[in-house]
Amino acid sequence: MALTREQMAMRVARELEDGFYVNLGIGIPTLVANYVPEGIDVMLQSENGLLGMGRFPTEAEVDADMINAGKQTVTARPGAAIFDSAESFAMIRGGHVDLTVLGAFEVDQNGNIASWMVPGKLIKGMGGAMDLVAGAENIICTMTHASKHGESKLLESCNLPLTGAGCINRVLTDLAYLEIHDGAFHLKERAPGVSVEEIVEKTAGKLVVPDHVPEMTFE
Amino acid sequence: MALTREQMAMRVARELEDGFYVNLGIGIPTLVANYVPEGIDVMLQSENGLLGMGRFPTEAEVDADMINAGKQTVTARPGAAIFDSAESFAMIRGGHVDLTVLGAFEVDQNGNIASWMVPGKLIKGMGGAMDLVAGAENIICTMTHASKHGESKLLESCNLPLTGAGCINRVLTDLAYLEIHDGAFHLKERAPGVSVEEIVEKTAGKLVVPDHVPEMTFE
Amino acid sequence: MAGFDKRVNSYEEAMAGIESGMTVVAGGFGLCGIPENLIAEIKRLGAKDLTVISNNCGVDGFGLGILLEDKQIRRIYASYVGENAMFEQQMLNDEIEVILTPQGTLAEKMRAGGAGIPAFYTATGYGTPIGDGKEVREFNGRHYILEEAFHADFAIVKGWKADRYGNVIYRDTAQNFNPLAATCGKITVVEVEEIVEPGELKPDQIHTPGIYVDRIIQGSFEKRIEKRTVREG
Amino acid sequence: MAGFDKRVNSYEEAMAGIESGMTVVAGGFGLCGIPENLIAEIKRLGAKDLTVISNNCGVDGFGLGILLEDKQIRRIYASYVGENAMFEQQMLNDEIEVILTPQGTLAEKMRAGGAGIPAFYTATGYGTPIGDGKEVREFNGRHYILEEAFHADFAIVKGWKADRYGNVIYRDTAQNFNPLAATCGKITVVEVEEIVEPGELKPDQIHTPGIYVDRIIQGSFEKRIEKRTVREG
Repeated sequence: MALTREQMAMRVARELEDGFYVNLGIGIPTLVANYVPEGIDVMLQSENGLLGMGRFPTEAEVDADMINAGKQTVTARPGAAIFDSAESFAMIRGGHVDLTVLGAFEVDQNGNIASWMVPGKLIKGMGGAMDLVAGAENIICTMTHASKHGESKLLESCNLPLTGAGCINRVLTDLAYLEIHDGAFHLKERAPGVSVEEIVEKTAGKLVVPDHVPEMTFE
Repeated sequence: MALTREQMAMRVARELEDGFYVNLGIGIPTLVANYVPEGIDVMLQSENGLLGMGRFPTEAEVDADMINAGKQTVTARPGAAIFDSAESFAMIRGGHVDLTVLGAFEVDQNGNIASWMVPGKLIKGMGGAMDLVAGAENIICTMTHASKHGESKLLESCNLPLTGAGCINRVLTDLAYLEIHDGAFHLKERAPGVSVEEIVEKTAGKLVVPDHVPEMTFE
Repeated sequence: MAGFDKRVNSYEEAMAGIESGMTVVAGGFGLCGIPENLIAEIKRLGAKDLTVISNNCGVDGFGLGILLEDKQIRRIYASYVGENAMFEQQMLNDEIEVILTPQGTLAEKMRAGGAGIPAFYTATGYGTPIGDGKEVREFNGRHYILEEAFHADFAIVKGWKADRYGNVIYRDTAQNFNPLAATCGKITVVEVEEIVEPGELKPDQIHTPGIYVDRIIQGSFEKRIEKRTVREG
Repeated sequence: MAGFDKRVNSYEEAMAGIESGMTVVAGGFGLCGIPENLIAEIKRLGAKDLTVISNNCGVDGFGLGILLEDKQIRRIYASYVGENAMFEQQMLNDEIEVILTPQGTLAEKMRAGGAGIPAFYTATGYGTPIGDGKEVREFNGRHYILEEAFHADFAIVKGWKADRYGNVIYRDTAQNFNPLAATCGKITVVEVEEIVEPGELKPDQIHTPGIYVDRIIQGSFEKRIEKRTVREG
């Protein structure tokens, strides 16, 4: 069975380490915050200028001056820092964020990512995504493995205009967890009940499959 | 009579305008602060990160954390701002300082300035001088017109290594006030009792002398 | 003290000198920390053919979105412009030119403009359409593209508190692009919620030193919230 | 919470890992805001052949000057080094290499290193010996030179207050180069006068966000004054 959005978030959350500064993109990445493992503390960076994003506010706490990069009202946790956009991207561009999680339309075997525009469709902009992928050493892409029509999104070479070149090293899809290096996807784990054959079939890029591919487990 | 250091400072101070942000170098430029004309308020920028430098502290006010670019203990005036060195030079480099006053060994008819090193002598460094001359639109050099041996310091072309190229447009010496443009010094005023002939003799660079050269007056 | 008293008494005075064809850089992220009254004044004054530099372009009927109603914006540099039906329409009709600029690059280009840095290298956008036509250079085995600084005729900024010298502090995430926009305008106008006496703001806690600021005005603000998201109290 | 608790219990722990041949960037201007105990610990640990990036090099017997006594510094990037007899001697003997760097360029190179900007253009130094061998480029009719970013193995920083997450504020002009140095070290060590609880520092008033900081230690400071200048009280 393909992973649910929640399971994808749970799986990504296992990559968190105690003391990580983490930037979570919109969508599934945002859900990761709900599954931070016990005993681990991470600090969430929001690129509009907040390090140490807290919970959503109560009705009484809502403050128009306190939002996250998704423009949602949020709170700051004790020990948070707030700064301007140049400082925020200095952190990001300078490689100080330990882990970035973001969605993608396509990734390819060389670590290229396309996530911001589909030609012919209206282009709304890249926001901070290009800065994030160019700045982080450590990025996990979350995405569906293939389109609704079964077309692979893990490609030999991205078809869509890139968000960043050669910058993605890990991908979590609804079917598998993979690493990217040496010009290939390396299959590391598969979703519960998903066969290696299905993954092979739905991966258009070069895929390296080890003898044993462990199945993810969820409680 | 050549101007005294105090008279040089007084003359420079007449170039101040109400609301000017001003950076004063070490030496005679520092004295300018003592002669700010009545009814005019200027804000002194100190490049170590202080905008709105105040008076020297009393014995009781002395604070090791509050110094100026000359490393002297100072105070901040009400409404001062304090910031880091990158911000301080962003202001300077970005052309936000209205007037910079600094000393020089030599200037030339093309607005080049040499003020930081004499080959063969020990080089102590340029501090912020290169940033200041490259950043300000409006610089006044204060200097003696000639060396003790009578050698002109207002040259056709600087002999010493430059601090900045083509950046000086006004010079106040102990003998004269001059502007620099179009590849020449333009004599604007002379010190009380100093003859045009003496200035001509002591200026090695191209000098444009108008028919009438007013004499400076000091109360 | 007149020389450093930057207060103006009306929004008309605050935006005096804005003309058609000018470039305006604006602070704000989404609808957070936007100079909403200064924008409204630009609408009222009717300057057209503007080039706007701002992370977003407001929403229909609020923020920079209101400048679309009379087609006052000819060109915009922004990282994300997708909250606005009128904007989409004008973009599709080619009535507005959009130069999409990565958010961090946008911020850094504003800072560079204020700081006298004409250009800088960044990895952001290398290998993407954003890098097309830009110089590429390698440093330590990595590729970077050259980005040039922004300069604007007017900077419009929303602060929290300011003194009359133009020293400004921002509140929480309403800071965002505001201090950067403040540095790169020929004329920088800041509207704030409160004007305090010089000395009330602690010198080492000021976000925007007054040297960047030309005009200060105290206003009242709607502070519209784009995505009110709450948890159970 | 262990993950973000950056406090260490001794100066030995604070400077653990410093080795001969490393590059150290230090905050401070003259003797103001210098990480005096971290410098003393480098002396005690005896690492040699260091490259130091700092605006100044202390004085005889205090600040970075004490690292000259055992010839621990091989190379220094600084804007002004003239307060120190031992320094002059070592410079004349060619025992120390001095790369004079304009003060603003020095600050910007630190910031660039922390911010992932590999290089930037500046007018500072164009046409002077500082520009020799550097690329010159014209933007809008003016000449600029290309300057590359600084990176250091260790950054040593003096703050005023910090929380255990490493959020730091500086006091008055002791700020100077400290927040910039803090961004460009692989390991950034901050010594402060007081460690407070997370939440005690107002988030929008923090100068150095904890993300840049690896180790925090509370110390006591001599804060020597270089030029005590007073007026009649």
